[in-house]
Amino acid sequence: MVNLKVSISKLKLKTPILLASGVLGSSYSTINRVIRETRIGAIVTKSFTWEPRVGYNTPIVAYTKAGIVNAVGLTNPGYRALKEILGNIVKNDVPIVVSIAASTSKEYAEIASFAEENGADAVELNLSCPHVKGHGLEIGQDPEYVGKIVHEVRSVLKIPVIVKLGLTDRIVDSALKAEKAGADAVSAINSIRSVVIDVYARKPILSNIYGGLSGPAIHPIAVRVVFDLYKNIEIPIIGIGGVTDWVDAVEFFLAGASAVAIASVIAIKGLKVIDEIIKGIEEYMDKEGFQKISELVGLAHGN
Amino acid sequence: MVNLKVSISKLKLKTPILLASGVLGSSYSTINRVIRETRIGAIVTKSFTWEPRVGYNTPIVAYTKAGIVNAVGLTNPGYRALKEILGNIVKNDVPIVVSIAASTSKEYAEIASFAEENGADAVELNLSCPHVKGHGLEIGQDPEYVGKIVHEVRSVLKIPVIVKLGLTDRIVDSALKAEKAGADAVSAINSIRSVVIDVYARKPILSNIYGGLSGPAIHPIAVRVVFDLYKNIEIPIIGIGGVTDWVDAVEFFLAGASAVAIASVIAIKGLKVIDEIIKGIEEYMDKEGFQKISELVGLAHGN
Amino acid sequence: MKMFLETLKMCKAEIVKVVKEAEGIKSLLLETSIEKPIPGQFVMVWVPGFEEIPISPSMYERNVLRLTVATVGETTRKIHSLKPGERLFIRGPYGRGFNLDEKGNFLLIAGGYGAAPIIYALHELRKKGKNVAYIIGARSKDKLLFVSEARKFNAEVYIATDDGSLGFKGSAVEVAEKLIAKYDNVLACGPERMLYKIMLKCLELGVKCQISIERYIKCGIGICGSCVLDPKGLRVCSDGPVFYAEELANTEFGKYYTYPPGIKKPIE
Amino acid sequence: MKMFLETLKMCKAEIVKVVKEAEGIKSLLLETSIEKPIPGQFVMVWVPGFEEIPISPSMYERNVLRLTVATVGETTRKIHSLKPGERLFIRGPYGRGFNLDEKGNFLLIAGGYGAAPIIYALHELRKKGKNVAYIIGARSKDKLLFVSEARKFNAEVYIATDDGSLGFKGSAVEVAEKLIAKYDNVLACGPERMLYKIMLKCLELGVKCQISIERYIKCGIGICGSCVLDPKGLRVCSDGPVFYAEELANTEFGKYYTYPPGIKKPIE
Ligand SMILES: Cc1cc2nc3c(=O)[nH]c(=O)nc-3n(C[C@H](O)[C@H](O)[C@H](O)COP(=O)(O)OP(=O)(O)OC[C@H]3O[C@@H](n4cnc5c(N)ncnc54)[C@H](O)[C@@H]3O)c2cc1C
Ligand SMILES: Cc1cc2nc3c(=O)[nH]c(=O)nc-3n(C[C@H](O)[C@H](O)[C@H](O)COP(=O)(O)OP(=O)(O)OC[C@H]3O[C@@H](n4cnc5c(N)ncnc54)[C@H](O)[C@@H]3O)c2cc1C
Ligand SMILES: Cc1cc2nc3c(=O)[nH]c(=O)nc-3n(C[C@H](O)[C@H](O)[C@H](O)COP(=O)(O)O)c2cc1C
Ligand SMILES: Cc1cc2nc3c(=O)[nH]c(=O)nc-3n(C[C@H](O)[C@H](O)[C@H](O)COP(=O)(O)O)c2cc1C
Ligand code: FES
Ligand code: FES
Repeated sequence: MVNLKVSISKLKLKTPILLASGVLGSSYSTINRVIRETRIGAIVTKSFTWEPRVGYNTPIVAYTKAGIVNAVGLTNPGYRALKEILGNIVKNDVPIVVSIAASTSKEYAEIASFAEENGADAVELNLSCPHVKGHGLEIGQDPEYVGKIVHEVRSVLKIPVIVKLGLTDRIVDSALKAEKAGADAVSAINSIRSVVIDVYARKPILSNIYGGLSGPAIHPIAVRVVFDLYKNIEIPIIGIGGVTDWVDAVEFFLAGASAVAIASVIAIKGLKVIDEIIKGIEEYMDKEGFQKISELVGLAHGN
Repeated sequence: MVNLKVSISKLKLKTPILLASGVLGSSYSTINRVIRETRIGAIVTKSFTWEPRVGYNTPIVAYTKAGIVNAVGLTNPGYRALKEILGNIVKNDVPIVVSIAASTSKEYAEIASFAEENGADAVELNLSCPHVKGHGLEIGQDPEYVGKIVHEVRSVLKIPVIVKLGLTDRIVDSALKAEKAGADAVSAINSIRSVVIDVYARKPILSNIYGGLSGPAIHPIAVRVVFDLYKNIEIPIIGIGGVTDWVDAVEFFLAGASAVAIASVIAIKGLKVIDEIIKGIEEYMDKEGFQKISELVGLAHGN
Repeated sequence: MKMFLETLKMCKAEIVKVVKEAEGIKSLLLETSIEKPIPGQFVMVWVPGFEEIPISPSMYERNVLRLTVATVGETTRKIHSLKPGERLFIRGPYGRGFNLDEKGNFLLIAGGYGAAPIIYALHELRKKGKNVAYIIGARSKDKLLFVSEARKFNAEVYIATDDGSLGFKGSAVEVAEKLIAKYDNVLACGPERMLYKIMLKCLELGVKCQISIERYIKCGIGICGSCVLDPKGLRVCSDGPVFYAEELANTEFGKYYTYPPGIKKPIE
Repeated sequence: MKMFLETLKMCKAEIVKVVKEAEGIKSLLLETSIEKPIPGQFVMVWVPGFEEIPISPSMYERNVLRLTVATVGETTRKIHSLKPGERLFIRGPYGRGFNLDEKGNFLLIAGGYGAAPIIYALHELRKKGKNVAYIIGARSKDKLLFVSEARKFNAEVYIATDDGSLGFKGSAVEVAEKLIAKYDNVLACGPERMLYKIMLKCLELGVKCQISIERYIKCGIGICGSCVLDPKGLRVCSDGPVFYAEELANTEFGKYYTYPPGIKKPIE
């Protein structure tokens, strides 16, 4: 029998698929719906910031041949709303990870504490938003700063601290610093900074000009990052980027991810894709003779 | 009447489409063929190194949903072969740009001089190969070093010096340093470091493990880079990355590229794609009322 | 090479004709290559330099799409200023439209620019040979939409004006409440207050009722979370905008409206 | 969602049977989902941990692909060691195969493992009802390939062995040179020396001649430049591997072989 359970630090997931931050994770009602309708292993909320954010004006999404470019702009009701949101999530076996995007280590720590007090099972520090100034990528590019934030959050929290990193030159260094500062897991990657221009409008489509590329386009890059991280860090890795089917998910496990999170594919295939991916992994493991996800993790590193 | 001519520094191109380095540019015979069979504006050769390089063992290419990951390994006969290769290229109106990948600024300068002596119309310094140690990306990540190499090459050369940069955190800084050191143009981007793992083989497909992602996947990232470069530098930009049709090419012009280079699309659509793209640009300009490519360049930056 | 998520692609749309339908309401006829929408589906309409907004087409015939737009704010005002030959940009169609294959006859109820998807549904229902009645309400006679168009398609037409300048003096809801029991299906679109009452009536009478509703739509493809209906977690852009009355029952619909950052405003 | 450059995708292929064809030559029957190749096209075969090499299938029937492989070096030796139930990985088919729609009868000439695409072409030509003769040459009797298979398909068979252990004592070329004039078409695959002579003869006699040739193939999709034929710049992997004699005339073919970094070695 195939066992799909995985542990990410203290989190127990019934399946290895997480809902990545940003999609269907801003209100309790959609979170409850995903829990009710799918076999999701854990849910990462939309990133919460100190103040409420309306987000950018439309257009906030743009087409590319191989992915979506989005600049939602961290729309969220501000971290104080977490009390009500977490309070309205039905009790169940799906851990809720609260994602946080802040601009100082102090904000990260305060929001994290607030999330913990209100029932979050873990926090994910978004250090990699590709299109919001002061809330993202610049932080993840600076390994020292990553270490400082993780240290500060870790020292005030009991629940696991996950660090979400984006594609930068020094992502491995940032992960190492995060690990050293006590991070319990690393998520990688976020969407990749991009621009889409319409040739007839002759303007960037997004009102914010810059957005983050997600979807199939970024998958091989994300696999590379996970592969590199696995060679260098000991803590679990959550692979994110361009998963559209079970093959992509298994590829992440083989590269070194202990679990996989998905976002954009929901826009193409709907919520049902979650169970399709899980079923595909199950069948693959069954046919190929694997009992536990952990047997797959990092397998591509051997000879 | 639409005029497709563009100038990149002293180079005069009859059309704004270049053959990017790496595809069909390692032997005189394929270069002659492209010149003979298409309306190509200029040809950038495969990158030449100091010593001959056999390249990596196969597999050297891997499938992804939205692009090709390659690790050819800079296969080339060494820069001394340029004499024979350049000597065998038919005289014509298509400038030949010799691409160089070296490991020291001295090597870059020597190979560049040799290329110039043997008839190259320009050189392109490949500072961004994503999968060959000491011949690439690490160089482009370090703006100071980029400046030093360009300075050294520029000081011994008469023909234009183009600098090819890849996706790094500080690509704009590197371009600025290159410009300051006398570079005549910047090409961006190279393929992006990636890994592809086969879920049944449970191994990375490429013998070199790491390869460079090219094709549609990277286009929106490349457009972003060109957009950023245009805001910051004055010298012409050659847009590269994921162009598969005329729309992608026009998008690059609007983002700020003075010309566009293509590589992977040749694998999908064959050589005929070059003329299809050129024809598409021509028709677009005609219908939309543009006479010269330069009218399009950077147009997406206005309001 | 087939592409990823084709409906996210921006299509240019050239204005071939502009028609003033009523005070503050214009129809634009657009030549565009998007797929034929199902009545009740919407498209995202972008005027470069302005916002991208959801609009439910009021007609589609062979590459010509009609959008009927009320001026509400900056973007809709800009759209009203566009002339034939000018362009706007469209993606879609998105979401779940009206199910026109339900059995029996149809009562169509429209308030304000809600008449847009309703008149388009009327076209398509009549093409299928279905029996259709059209109730249109407005403040006054000059604000009524698509009355002659509905007649041209041989639908029974009921008119309600607040000021009694034409037809029944009062609201479309009042007219509707008397007629609903005679029909197998109700399709409705308009102000939420009105829709809510129709929903209740249909639930009470057990008449199949499909309602096209509005929430703040930003992405249109189900991933940004701005259009969510609490507490069921329904996304108006992709689970809707057309819902059956049963789906809307026991939700925020008719009671409050959740604006993007999660701010709730009561429906007046 | 249709994907990009589908033929670049690695397909697993399970070995269902291994057949020893001759000394140093084995056929593998593989269950795989790649498209049916045209005879003369090739696939890239990867044994993880070893290299990926080009092989021209010798048969295809309903998801079963046959590869006939001669041991030459490390990868081919490894392939010979594989057992039924084991896997290898395949992508393709690639390149331009034989044009089997040419008019008239066909003379098929094979040397060594060059018999692989030739016997596959023979199958398909016979299925089209074409008149076919098969010349197979080898060092000795026990190295001959597909003799009985060719007979089963009712082809005329001519045998040549260097040591005269069966059929004509001498080379396949000698046999061929006498027969070519009687045929409308020649298809040939084998050692370059042999192919070159056949090409010259066909050009001399004006017989349509298609030759499958070898160069160092690394990417298989026309972008790495390792398989190029000077001075015409033909890529064996995508413009070939099958060429008409006219295309090969006045190229390096038959004279020298350009190995990847551009090193030329004469053809012995
Ligand atoms: C599914 C759907 C179909 C619609 N079909 C039509 C139609 O056929 N004809 C028509 O005239 N109008 C239609 N609307 C309403 C239309 O989208 C708004 O009137 C328009 O967005 C107002 O934009 P503005 O910039 O002019 O006004 P603003 O000044 O930006 O806003 C005025 C008010 O319009 C509403 N609004 C603004 N932006 C949005 C948005 N992105 N999504 C939803 N509501 C918004 C809000 O209530 C806001 O307070 C539809 C709305 C939805 C959700
Ligand atoms: C289009 C084509 C079709 C072929 N079809 C068949 C076939 O049906 N059956 C068969 O047995 N062989 C076939 N070959 C030859 C086969 O690819 C080589 O024998 C094989 O690559 C040798 O690999 P190796 O690792 O065992 O030997 P190595 O020790 O790597 O090389 C031995 C020699 O084989 C040749 N070779 C090696 N790698 C390649 C390569 N990637 N491309 C071309 N030649 C190479 C070179 O001449 C080399 O010197 C074909 C070759 C081509 C180009
Ligand atoms: C619409 C949208 C909104 C997102 N918002 C967030 C966010 O708030 N915080 C965050 O860490 N990542 C956010 N992401 C990034 C995703 O979590 C994920 O890292 C990225 O999309 C790559 O995964 P995918 O290819 O499966 O979409 C968002 C992505 C999308 C598409
Ligand atoms: C097979 C292959 C070989 C390449 N070799 C080189 C090279 O030698 N030097 C170089 O600067 N870029 C090389 N490139 C990168 C291309 O020039 C180009 O930057 C990249 O492929 C993105 O463009 P594309 O998406 O149009 O392919 C190579 C790309 C491919 C696909
Ligand atoms: S508008 Fe984005 S989810 Fe509905
Ligand atoms: S093998 Fe790469 S071009 Fe032919």
